[in-house]
Order: sequence, then C-alpha cells, then structure tokens
Amino acid sequence: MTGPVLSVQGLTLAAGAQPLVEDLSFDLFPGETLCIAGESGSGKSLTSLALMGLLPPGVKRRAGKISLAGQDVTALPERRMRRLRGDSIAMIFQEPMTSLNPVLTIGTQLVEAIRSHDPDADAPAAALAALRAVRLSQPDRRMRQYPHELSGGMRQRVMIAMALALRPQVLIADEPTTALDVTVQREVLDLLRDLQRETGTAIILITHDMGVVAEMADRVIVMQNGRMVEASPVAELFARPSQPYTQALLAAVPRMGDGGPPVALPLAEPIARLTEVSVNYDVQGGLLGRVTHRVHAVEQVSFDIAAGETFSLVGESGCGKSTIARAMTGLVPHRGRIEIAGHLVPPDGQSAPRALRREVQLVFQDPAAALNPRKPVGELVAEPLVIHGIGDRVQRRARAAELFDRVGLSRSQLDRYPHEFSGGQRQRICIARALALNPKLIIADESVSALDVSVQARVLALLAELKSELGVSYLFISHDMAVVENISDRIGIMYLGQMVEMGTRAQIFGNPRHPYTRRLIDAVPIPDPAYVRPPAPRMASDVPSPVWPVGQAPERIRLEDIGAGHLVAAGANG
Amino acid sequence: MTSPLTPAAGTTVTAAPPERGVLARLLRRPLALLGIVLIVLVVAGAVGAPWLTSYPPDQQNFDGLTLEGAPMPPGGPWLMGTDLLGRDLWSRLLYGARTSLMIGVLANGIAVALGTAVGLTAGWVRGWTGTILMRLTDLMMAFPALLLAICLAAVFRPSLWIVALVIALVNWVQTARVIYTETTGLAERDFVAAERTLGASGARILWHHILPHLVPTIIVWATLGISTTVLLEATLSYLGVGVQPPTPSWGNIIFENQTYFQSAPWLVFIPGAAILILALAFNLVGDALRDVLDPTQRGAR
Amino acid sequence: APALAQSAPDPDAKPGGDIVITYKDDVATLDPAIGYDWQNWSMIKSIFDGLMDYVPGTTDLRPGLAESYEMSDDGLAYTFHLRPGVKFHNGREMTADDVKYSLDRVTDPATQSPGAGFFGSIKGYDEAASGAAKGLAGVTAVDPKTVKIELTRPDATFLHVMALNFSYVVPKEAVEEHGADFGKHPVGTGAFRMAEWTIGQRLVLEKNPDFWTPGIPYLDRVTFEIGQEPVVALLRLQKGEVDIPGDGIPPAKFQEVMNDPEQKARVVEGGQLQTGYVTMNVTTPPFDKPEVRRAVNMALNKDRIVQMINNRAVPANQPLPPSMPGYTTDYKGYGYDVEGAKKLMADAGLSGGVDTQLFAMNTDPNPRIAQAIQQDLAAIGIRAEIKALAQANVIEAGGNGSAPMIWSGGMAWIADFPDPSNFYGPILSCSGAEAGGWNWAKYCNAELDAAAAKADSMVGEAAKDARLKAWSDVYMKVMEDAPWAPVFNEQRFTMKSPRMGGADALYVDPVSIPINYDYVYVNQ
Amino acid sequence: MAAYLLRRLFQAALILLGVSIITFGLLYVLPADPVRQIAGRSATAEVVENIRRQLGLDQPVWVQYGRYLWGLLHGDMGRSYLQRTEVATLIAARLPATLQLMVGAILAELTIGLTLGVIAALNRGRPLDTGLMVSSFVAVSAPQFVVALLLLYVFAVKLGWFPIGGYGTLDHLVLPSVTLGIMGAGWYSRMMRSSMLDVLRADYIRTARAKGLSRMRVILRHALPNAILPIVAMIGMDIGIFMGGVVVVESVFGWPGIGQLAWQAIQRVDIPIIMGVTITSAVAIVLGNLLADLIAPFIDPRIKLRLN
Ligand SMILES: Nc1ncnc2c1ncn2[C@@H]1O[C@H](COP(=O)(O)OP(=O)(O)OP(=O)(O)O)[C@@H](O)[C@H]1O
Ligand SMILES: Nc1ncnc2c1ncn2[C@@H]1O[C@H](COP(=O)(O)OP(=O)(O)OP(=O)(O)O)[C@@H](O)[C@H]1O
Ligand SMILES: [Mg+2]
Ligand SMILES: [Mg+2]
Repeated sequence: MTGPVLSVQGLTLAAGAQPLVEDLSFDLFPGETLCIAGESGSGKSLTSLALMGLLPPGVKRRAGKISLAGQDVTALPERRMRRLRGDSIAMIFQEPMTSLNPVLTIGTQLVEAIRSHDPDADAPAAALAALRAVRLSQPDRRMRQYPHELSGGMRQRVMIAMALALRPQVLIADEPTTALDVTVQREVLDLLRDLQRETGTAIILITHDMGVVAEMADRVIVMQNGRMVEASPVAELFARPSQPYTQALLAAVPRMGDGGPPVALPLAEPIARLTEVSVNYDVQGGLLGRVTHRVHAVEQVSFDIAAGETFSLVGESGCGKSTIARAMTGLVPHRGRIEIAGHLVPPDGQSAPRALRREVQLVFQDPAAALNPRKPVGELVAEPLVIHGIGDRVQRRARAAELFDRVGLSRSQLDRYPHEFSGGQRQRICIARALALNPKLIIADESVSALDVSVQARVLALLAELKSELGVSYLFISHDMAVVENISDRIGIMYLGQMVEMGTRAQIFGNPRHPYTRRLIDAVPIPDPAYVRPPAPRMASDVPSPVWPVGQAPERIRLEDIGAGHLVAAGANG
Repeated sequence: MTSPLTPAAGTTVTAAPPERGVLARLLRRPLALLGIVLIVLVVAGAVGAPWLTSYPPDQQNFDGLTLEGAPMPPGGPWLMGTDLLGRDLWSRLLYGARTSLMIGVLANGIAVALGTAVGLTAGWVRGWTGTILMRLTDLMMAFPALLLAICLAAVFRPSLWIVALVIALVNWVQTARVIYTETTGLAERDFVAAERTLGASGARILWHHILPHLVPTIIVWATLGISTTVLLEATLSYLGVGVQPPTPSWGNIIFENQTYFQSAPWLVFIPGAAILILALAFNLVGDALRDVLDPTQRGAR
Repeated sequence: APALAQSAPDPDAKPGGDIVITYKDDVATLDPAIGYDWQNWSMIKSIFDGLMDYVPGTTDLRPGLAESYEMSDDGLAYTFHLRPGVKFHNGREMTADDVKYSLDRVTDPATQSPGAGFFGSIKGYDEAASGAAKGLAGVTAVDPKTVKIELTRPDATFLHVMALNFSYVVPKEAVEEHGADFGKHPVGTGAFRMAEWTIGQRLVLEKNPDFWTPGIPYLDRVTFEIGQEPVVALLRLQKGEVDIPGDGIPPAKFQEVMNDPEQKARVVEGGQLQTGYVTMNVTTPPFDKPEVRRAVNMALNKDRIVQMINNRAVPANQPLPPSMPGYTTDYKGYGYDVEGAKKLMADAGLSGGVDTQLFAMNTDPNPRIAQAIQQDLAAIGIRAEIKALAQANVIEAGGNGSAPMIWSGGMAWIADFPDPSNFYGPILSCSGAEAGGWNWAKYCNAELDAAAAKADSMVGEAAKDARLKAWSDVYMKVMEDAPWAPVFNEQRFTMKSPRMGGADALYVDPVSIPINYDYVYVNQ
Repeated sequence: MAAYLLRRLFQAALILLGVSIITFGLLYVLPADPVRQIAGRSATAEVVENIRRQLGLDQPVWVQYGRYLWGLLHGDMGRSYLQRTEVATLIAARLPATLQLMVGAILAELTIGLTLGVIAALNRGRPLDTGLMVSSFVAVSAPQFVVALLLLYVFAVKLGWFPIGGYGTLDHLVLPSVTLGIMGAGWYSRMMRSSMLDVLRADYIRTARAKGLSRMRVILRHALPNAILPIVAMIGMDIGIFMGGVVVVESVFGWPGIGQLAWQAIQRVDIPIIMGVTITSAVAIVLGNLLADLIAPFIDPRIKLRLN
C-alpha cells in the first residue's frame, strides 16, 4: 500500500478556551473508506471542516498538522488552500436542502466549480458528465433547473456530482443521508460506493448510523466529546468493541427482529378510529384565485388504534403521514370521519373542542420548531394546564417539575430556554408537554428521526415505559423500518396518500406482501459488516406527484384481507 | 434498557434563578446606557424647561434681533442663539421637546401599535376580515400620506392632538404590512400548531406566542419612525396644518428656518441635531432591547 | 417721481441679447382675461396690449393701442381711435372688432374671468354678466379704427381699467382655435411673442419684430426658468447664470446681499402699491367695539415688525400706500401707545382681556409677522390664537366671516391700477362685506359708500384734485372706525445681474413685477 | 402568468377606485371654495353662482364624483382651477421628470445602500461597521430639505461639480437622486447588513467555499443575490415613500416633476391638480408594487412556483 493521501496528527480545535476536538490523529489511504462515528456534538463536523480549512469564525486550530498528499495544508495561505478545495479535497454536507444556492441553476453551480480550478476545461460538458455519473435522470434538463425543483435525493446527487466532478483525492461526506428517506439513503450509499470503485477516491464518511458504518466502512473511528475513543477495522469493531462507549453505542442500535414477542391484539374499544379520511390541499391559480389543483395528501385512509396499542405509519417523505397526524389533531380540514376517545374531530380543521384536545397530543417532527424559543421550557410544559385551567401557579410548576423528572430532565433546567437544550432533550421536553394533560393518545411524528442512536434509544425507551405505566396509545410515524419493527404492535404502510398494506408487526415484517413494503424493508442498512446485501437494481426514480387538477383524483386502492387482519392492496398481493 | 434513561434528577424544584430585570440588563450595555441617559436628558429638559431657561419660548426679545432684523448667533445671553423673531432658541428647543416627544414617541407609538394590531389581526384571522384589512392597507399605501395628513388636518383645524392623531393614522401602514407578512409566517410555524393542538385560544397564541416574536420588528419601526414623524409634523406645520405657531416643535423650528441654513446655521442644525440625537438614543435602546428581550441572544455576547 | 422721458428710446440701449428670469411656481395662464397673479401679470403685459398703457416705470397713463381718445362731457362715453398698422403675432391687423370681441369675451360668464367685475360701469354689463345677453351693449365698433364705449355712470377709473390686463385685445380666430387653452398659446399685439413653453421648465418669449413702437423691445428673448427655489435662484444669480430672480431676494439671503457692496449696488429699491394690514371683523365681539379696534391699532409695534422683516417695508398708518394718489400725507395715524390701548380696552369693559383668533397665510414671513402681532396684542390683553393656513383657506375664512382677525400678508392688496378707489370697492365697501366677499372686516358704512361713489363720478382732469381729496376723506373716516390696523407698506427690492441695463425705475416698475421686459436691455 | 397579471390588475383597479373615492371625499370637505378663487375678488355673487353652475359644483357630491370618474376613464382629469389647463396635460408634461428622478433615486439608494451594507457586514464588529451604521442612521434621520441644500451648496456652488439645479442631462440628475435616495440608502444599508450576515451563515455559502471559489465570487455571485431577495419586496414600497420626498427635492433642485406641481397645488388648494397627482401617484405606487412582484421571480426562482 502506498502512503496515506491524508494524514492528521494531534489536531486540537477550540472555541476560546473551550476545547472542542482534542488531539485527533488518523491517516486515510487511497481508495479507502474511513467512517467517523459518534454521538451528536462529538466534533465530527468540526474535524471535517478543519480538513477543508473552513472552520467557522470563533473556532481555531490550536495544534496539530494536516497533510494532504504529503503537503502540510495548515501552513498554506488561504489563496493556495482555495485551489486545493474542490480539486484535491471535496466535501458533501449534511443538509442537501440548504447546501445548494437557491437562486442559481444546477448547471451554473457545477460549471463554476469546474471552471474555478480548470479555466480551460469544457466545463458544461464536464458538468453534464458528472451528472450522468451520479445517475441523475434527464441530466440535460437538470442543468437548467433550480435546486428547489429537485427532491432531496436528487439534490444530494447533485452535491456528490459537484464534489466528484474534479476527481478529488479525498471526499468528505458529512452525514450525507441523515436527512433522506430510507429508500433514497439506499440509493445514495450505493452511488457513493459505485463511484469510489470507479475513481478510487478516498472517502471520509461521517455518520451516527451504525448500519451505514457497517455497510460502508473499511475502518472506523469512534469519537466522544471531541476525543477519539476507538479506531479499528470495521469487522473488528463490530465483533469486539474494546471501549465501553463503543459497546453502548452498538447496543443502542435498533436492529430488525429485536422487537420482543408479539402482543395479542387487544379487543378493547379502539381509542381512535379513522374512516375513509381524505385531506386535500388547495392550489390556487387563475383569475380571482380560483382553486385549479389539489394536493391529494391523504386519500380514503381508514384504520383503528386500540387502547394501549402502538400503531405505526410508515412511508417515504411526502406520502401524507404528517397530514394524517394534523387531521387527527384538528389542524387541517378533512373529509371522512375521525373519532378519538369518543369525540368526533370536527372536519373544519378549526373548532376541535377542548375536551378532545385533552385526549390527543401531538409530538412534532422537529422539536426545535415546536417549542416557542422565547419562553422558558418550564412555562411551555405547564402551558397545557394553564390553557385548560388546571391548578394554580404553584401546582402547575410542581407538575412541570414532576414531568421533567418523568422524562429524565433535571428540575433545575425548568427556567432555561429551548435553545439551551440538545435535540434529544428538546424532544423530551415536547414529550413532557404532551404528557401534561394525561392524554389517551400520543401522536409521535418522526419524533426520533433526527436524533442520534443513543439519544434515540433513550427516547424510545421512555415511550415504551410510559405506555406500560400509563396505558397511553401511540400513533408512531416514521420512515425507519428498524425502529418501527422494534416498537410497534401494528403497522400501516402508506404510499402517495393511500394505505397499501396494514397488519401486525409479525405480518408486515414476516410476510411483506406489497412490493413497496419490501423495498422499504430491504433498504434498511444492516449493522453487521458481515452481511452481504443481495444485488439490487440501482434506482433513480422520480417520485410521482400527489397533485391533481380539480375534478381528477388518484385511483383508489382497495385493501383486501389476506387473513388475520393483514390487509394488502388488491392486486399487489404477490 | 431503562437505566440510562433516568439520570439523577434534581429532587427539589429550584427557585427561578435571580432573573435580572430587563432594565438592569439594559443598563449593563454601554450603548444602551448612553441611549437611556440621552432620553432621560431630553425628557428632563422638556419637563424642566421653565426652570432651565431664562426666557419664555414665545417671547420676542428686543435685543434678540440685530438692527437689520437678523437673528443672534449662539453666545452671550443666548445659549443657542435666537430665531428670526428674536426668541431664545434654547428655550424654544426645550419647550419644543415636549411637542416633538409627543409626536415622535406618542403619535408614532400609536401608529406602530395600530399597524401591529392590523397586521396581526389580518395575518392571523385571514378570511374576509384579513382580506379587507389588507386591502385597506394596500389602499392606504397607494395613497400619498402627506395629502391625507393635509386634508385631515385642514378639516379638523390644526392642534397638537389632531396632528398627533393624523400622524398616527398615516403612519401605521408600513408597520401593518411588515407585521402582516411576519405574522403569516409565524402562524405557519410548528410551535403555533402545537399551541392549537393544546387548545389554546387565538388571543392567547397571539399574545403569548406570536407577539413576542414581532418585538424586534416593532422596535425597528418604532425607533425609525421617530425622526420621520417628527419631520412629518414639521412638513405639516410648514403647510399650515401642523402645530400652530408660536408653539415650538423641533420640526417646525427647522422648517421655518431652513432657508437660513447659510446665514443662521444654528437655527437649522441645532434642532436637526436634537432630532438626530433623540432618534439615535431610541435606536440604541431599541437595538439593545431587542437583544435583551431575545432569550436566544442571551449570553451570546 | 421716476424721471423717464415719455417713450423716448434710451440712448444707451443696445438691441439684442437675451436674459434669464427664474420663478418658483408655474406660470398659470397667459390669457389676459384670466391671468391674475403678479407673475403672469407682467408677462401678459409684454405679449398683449390694451387701449391704454402706462409710461414705463411710472403710474402715468398714456395711450396704448388707442392713438387717442375722447371723453364725452358727461363722462358717460369714450371714443378710442386705434393706432393704424398694429398687427397680431399671427400677422393679421388688429381692428375695432377685436377690441369689441375682447371686451365681450372678458365679461362673458363662460370665460370665468376673475376681472369681469372691473367692467361693471360699461353699459350692458349686468345683462352680459348674468348671461342674459351676449356681449356688451355699450361697446361698439364704429369703424375699423374707432371704438365707442358707453358707461352707465361716470367712472373716474375707467381709463385705468382700459389699461388693465383684462381689457387687452385678443384675436378671435386664435382664441377659437385653442379654446380653453388659449392661455397656453397666447397671441397678442405685444412687444414679445411666445416662442416656447415647456410646462414646468421653461417659457421663452421672443422679440416681436413687427411691434408697433419702433426699436422696442431691446431684448431678443426673455427666458423664464420655472421651478427654481428662491435661495437656489439667488445662488445661480451670484454665479452669473441668472439675470433676475423673479421671486426677489429671499429673506435668508437679504442680509448677505446687502452687506456686500458689489451685490448691493445691483439691488434696486422701490415702492409698491401695497399695504399690509390686519382686518378685524366688526360684526363679532370683541371687534364690534370701535374702542377695541382702535386699541389694536395703537398696540402694534410696527417699527419692530418692519425690523423683523429686515426693514423691507415702511410702517403704514392708513389703507393707501404713500405712492398712491390720494394718500393723506399729514395724517399721523394711531401711533404706538400701549398704555393708551390698555385704557381703551378698559373703556370697552375688557380690562380682563379677551380671546380671539388671528388668521394668516402660511408662507414666510407671514406666520412670523402674525406671531409678532400676537405678542403685541397680548400686551394689551388680547390673546390671539394663530391659524396659519393655506391662502385659499384663509380667504375662505375671511369671506364667510369666521375669521375674527386676518393678517393680510401674502394675499395683501396690491393695487390693480394706481387709483385710490382700488383700495375701497371690494375690500372696504358694503358689497364686499357680503358672504364670500373680500371685505374681511365685514365693515359696512353706507355713508362712506355713497361718498366713494360720488368721488368716482368726478371725471376729467379738472376734477382730479377734488376727487383725490374726496378719497382722502373717505379713508380718514375709515381710520376713525378702524376696521383695519394698517401695518406696513412693503418695499420692493429687485436684484439684477451686472449686465442688465436700463433705468432703475424699470426694475421696480409699479405695474410690471418684477421688471418691465419691454424696455430693459443687456450690456453684453 | 397572464391570469395572474389580470388578477393583479383587477386588484389594482379596485385600489385606485378606492383612492379616488377617498381623495374626492377628503377634498370635498376641505374648507376652501374653489369658485371664490376662480371668480376673483371683484366678482359679484351672481358671477360666483354662474361659475359654480358651470363647473357643476352645485350638484350633489356623488354626481360630481360620478362625472369625475367618468372623465378619468376617458383620460380626462379635469381642468386646474388656477392654471386653467388640463390637469392631464400638466401631469403628462411633468411625469417623465419625476420618473427619471425616481429611477435615479432607486439606483442611488441601492448602489449606496447595498454597497455600504455589504461592506459593513463583511467588517462586522469593526469600527468601520459601527461608523457605517451610525452614518446610515444619520441618513435616515436627516431632514431632506437640509440635505438637499447642503449637497447643492457643497457640490454645486462650492465645488462646481454639478449644475445648480435644472433638468436635462445626467449631471443634473445626480444630486437630486442622491438626495432623494439618501434616506433609503440608510435604510437599505441596515437591511442589507443584516440580510448579508444571515446569508453568509447559510449552508450554500459554505458549499461555495468548499468548491474553492474565490472570495469575490462567493460574495458577489452567491451571497449578494440571496441577500438582496428580502430587499426587492421593499423597492415597490419605496415609490410610495418617495412621493413625499419628491416634493422637497424637486423644489430645491428645480426639477420639473409632479412633486412641484403637487406642492403648488396643495398650497393654493387647486383641487383638480391635487386629485390628479394623487391618482397618478397611486397608479405609480400600484404599478411599482406590481413590477416588484413581477421582477421577484427573476431574482428568486423559487417564487415562480407560487405563480403557476
Ligand atoms: N462555531 C462554533 N463555535 C463554538 N462552538 C462550536 C461551533 N460549532 C460547533 N461548536 C461546538 O463544537 C462541538 C462539536 O460540534 P460538531 O458540529 O463538530 O459536532 P458533530 O459531531 O458534527 O455533531 P452532529 O452529529 O450533531 O452534527 C459541539 O459541542 C458544538 O456545540
Ligand atoms: N399546507 C400544504 N399545502 C399544500 N400541500 C401540502 C401542504 N402540507 C403538505 N402538503 C403536501 O402534502 C403531501 C403530504 O405531506 P405530509 O407532510 O403529510 O408528508 P409526510 O409523509 O409527513 O412527509 P415527511 O416524511 O417529509 O414529513 C406532500 O406532497 C406535501 O407536499
Ligand atoms: Mg455534524
Ligand atoms: Mg412529515
């Protein structure tokens, strides 16, 4: 093996006096994939930014050397460093939605990257070739499109094309798939691997998903609190984790089949019943703002949730999961019938009675957005009590404190503001708030998707605990099949606003009948380096649209019972 | 797997940390302190005018004009010179502060409050009420403010209160527009939806959850409006529909004397500086207040 | 009196050249039947002519388009003999029919002329004004060169009226061609004709080569630049870009100019047929008491007011300005006497003071003068609240009688023609006191009205002195009743560029403000 | 797109109708009788009544308004009471000058405001930043008349760089535009600074830098267009704000625009002109906003989505 293409020695980064990354050393060899894993805030992103010479203002490199292809880049002036960026070392960022400039076409952004390093190149042709290389459909058209016209997966492909256009020696991918659906994640990971095989680029892949690590890595570095705690080849790490932290991390990974024994379906009255529920969003246009199109976000969906049951809704982004949650909590108008704990949810999306509000609570997808940043969290948690006129000031504060204990937060944090908490803590605050009124049903909309494994595990455990202690029912919304498999009693699979398969956990995972269900299950990365994924066709499909002109509607999918309550779309049963 | 979930939790509810008052936090910032001092000085000058001046503001002093009828420059008995009628500018400035504070702070405050109320309502209620309010705002926006002010003031016969009211009626529009846009944005945010799922009333959401987010915008418009309204009042005075002479206001001192900017510069630049300082002071305080009221900024400096 | 030889050409004058005059406001209209502000007044005088005219720089009448005229002995008929060979700017020769047409037109209600009332003494005026008849019965074109005008009563001011812009002669075909826009396309017989008019920017008059006085005008062109702030106009004058600032020397620059000998030498000072006064509404308390009105007259410190406006005026003690025939030279007026005024107030039972309002126009220096008056009144217990409004609003308040006191500045009476009667009719007589009239004091003294009518019927050279005496008596009686407090007579200050030539009197011409364009010339 | 435009034009027409009603109503109650002004001081009561009848001012107010509106629809704004000229002619003669001035002012405020805002943002926290922000505040608070005279005095009279007022060439346009734009420049520099600071934190800026683009290119090509987006919506509002300043600036610089006309008309209470100017400026404001809305998609491609 030749020498390392990138070598980091004793890297220490700090903001003011506070060290953020300490004494980090590693080598990266050509053609190799190095994964950096670790929980949120452990310094993964800062490390990669340091490699790019793009540290945010305020964060300084205190010590250490970074050499790229034998050249010490820490000594380079900004002008020389700029020439290396994109050319020798490139990076893909975590957020595909915001990492492309919204006002420039894809073509412009690709071409300028190429031109800035090679002014003589036939940049448009090279850009087109790069788009073809990432297997984007209709590359010519994409060149002329703007980022907002592409889906998240497509944008991430563009980012990859941009990074690889100049065939850099090192590619840093900082959580390239965290924000994407499982199926899209699958496509992107496949793509990265294929490209690496073709170009021989060395990849640093940053992730907290141990499944991704197992699938992609040659070697792994585990970081905690800015320090490297373990570094070893991937097989060894999974087989014999030497550090307690690594062991805990691996233990927290949800694995398919961990879900425990199936629960007998309770015969109790359902706590929630949806009958042929549809939700359309109007799209206005034309003179006087008439409605010309409708988004058929949810079409004729029916299901029940029994008391004490966890029902999961699964499907890719945009299939209407959140919309169902919103309809059930009376936030959007719907058609059909929604009944919760004996109350009918008024279909106007406005006038849900207070009594109903007490019974069902929604925990939002993004806890940062769901907490008013200008209120102390103690007040936010006590607010449901204020609204429903329960207790006095002192009692409410006591209740808030009790809820904080309940979700594992410290009472001393009651007077802090939301931004002073980590993502996982914020999610727990949201749960505490949802619990304040002792609801019968909690709707958790992607409540754990944005959290890293260890925090995710803690939140999931909390939910399970509450269920057994308080007898709450859950509507659990997710696209992560592994998580769903772990916690659900029954599962509904949604596609383009309609239910395509529904059944108990055993039925869905043991006997998936709809091709889409199978695709979802197959896409899940397996946290086992030894697992060999059966070859599958590489896909780069465009997602069909749920927008229809007024007067037209998607064809209705009928579900048929193939036994024991296992419902599958008619005709797809194969 | 439950063990890591319940880390040692505090056993008692700790009392709220000694949350220092907004004022105390403001006072810790040098620029805000400067602003507050300036405002206090202006207010003190306005209130204490009778004790701080040697001449009544309206007194046309015989020795306040040269034999050719020119005003006296600053110096001697005239701290800041005299105006074209031989009146003591210092005295007129202090008494004028009363008018200008009322216009710049009160009238402008009412305008911003009105604009906020309209923008907030329209942004929240939508439907017919919202549409009507916003079309009304568009209408007002397309309507030259000066003309409206002139007509209203002429119809109701000028007086300080009428002028203040007119300015308030004219100046709410931009605020309403901006607040409307922000409110519609905020209404889409998840934390508002979260409140609705809890059953919070519209009033509660508006007051506790939306309004606090509008504070920075409100502060910007309130501080920016100070100088513009003070000058609008001056324009109205100039057209004979403002505060009537001999009542002084900073704006009308400038307007009466603007052509003298070469021969008697103190008559233009001293009140001009006064307006600037007042506006600057409010702006400094406003800037600081915006930061102090925003918990996400706390400790950021 | 200005010494200017009767229309003899100035021996120093050089023909040719052009000058630039600036104005702030738009030129309204150049239709002689309509134009009635001091800005278009002098322009119309240069574009059109009337039967009568004034000796340049003076108030002396001389024949204009009429070569000569005769008055019947009873003073009820005038015969005008027109000058031969006078041509309109469109090339057509002017005839008696044009004179008749022009007078008919100005009195036709459809023309909406603000000057129609001046022709009230012509036979048939009432019928024409009410629309009952077309044209004035009293005006006849005897032959192409002779016009006869019959009056219903002897009118000593009639020849002045024939020199008034409203009587100027216009060609029918041009009026009919442009209709209501004739004022934008003026065609007359005057020394200058219209060359260019870009609204809001520039108005250019060019020499009429066919003008009926040979050698006149001297200038080839007069360019009026519109929209220039007076302060800016003066800066431009100082840089040599402007010859005459039409709006005068702005107060803010007055001292600076007068303190610089070089600039001061270029300032021409002259009198004006103008009086600034305070009206007191005699129909409303407290001014229904003559004592109070007299007290006001005594309370005003006119010297200080004059000082305040940089001594650009002289204190006044009677309605007529000093340069007006009929001015009473030996009258002392009320005099500044605060104690006396207080005593009068006490006599009126108002020792405790009284509240009232003082209206004034809102442009500098009027609000300032109003404030000075306010302070003087306060000294004798009259607490006047100032209402500084737009001109139209003050006129409205004055007309409908809702204004107890008005400071007349900015709307002040500048005489239409140099005759004492001009200060009485609309502003002091009973007819002017009706609702909407210009007699803001609402002063109505039937005896005086009769005396005034009698004075105006004294026609002819012989009766001239007796008539002036009669008018003088009328104004003395007015001062006794004191519906006004005269404050000052404004002086005129015209500044010119160094290259401007011509007698000083032309720069303070009493009827052409700011200057008499026909007779000035340039030296370079 | 066409349908959208139609809808906006329909809304604009409604707004203009509203403006005309309000203006008419307001002017109707003004305490000044136009007939007195026309008739002059020597007029008898009979003459006054005659004129009132001729002008139709003896009719009930809604009849008067109806006639006015009917005229407006035919491009007839009536005749000035005092100038005795078609209001439409007066406005048409002056409109180009005002439009030039506004365009100049918008250019001035944008170039000055945006440049200073960007410079301040790039020097955040340094004395230069503080200095610029204080000056922007002075610009916002300074009385326009004084600014105008000062600029005129310094740059035209003393330095002689520009003509002292007047109209015609580009040289004439500079000082008036700057005066009119200076307030907006202060405003925009503040907005631009904060907008720029936000944008500089954005992910795509980091992406651009990671591509190895030069600092200049990152700022000009990536940051600037995005930072300008929130400002574009404000430009439409500017026209309304300018209407006030135009009056002052035009009178100081002798700029033959409708601001001067309005000022004269207001002082003399020449109602047809006031009406005409009001409606014209309302049209300008409405069209300006419409234009800003139509331009926005070209700057921000995301907006197109909303239109279709
Ligand atoms: N600009 C900054 N100034 C000061 N501290 C910073 C800054 N950026 C990040 N940090 C801190 O540095 C630490 C490491 O941050 P980093 O973004 O590298 O974490 P990470 O491992 O990438 O986490 P995640 O998985 O959430 O992306 C965190 O504690 C963070 O709060
Ligand atoms: N307010 C709205 N107006 C119009 N369309 C909407 C609106 N909200 C959602 N949609 C559309 O409705 C469809 C369903 O959206 P929904 O948010 O329910 O999806 P989801 O399954 O929750 O997706 P994700 O996993 O991304 O949260 C999507 O096509 C979305 O674009
Ligand atoms: Mg990170
Ligand atoms: Mg969702």
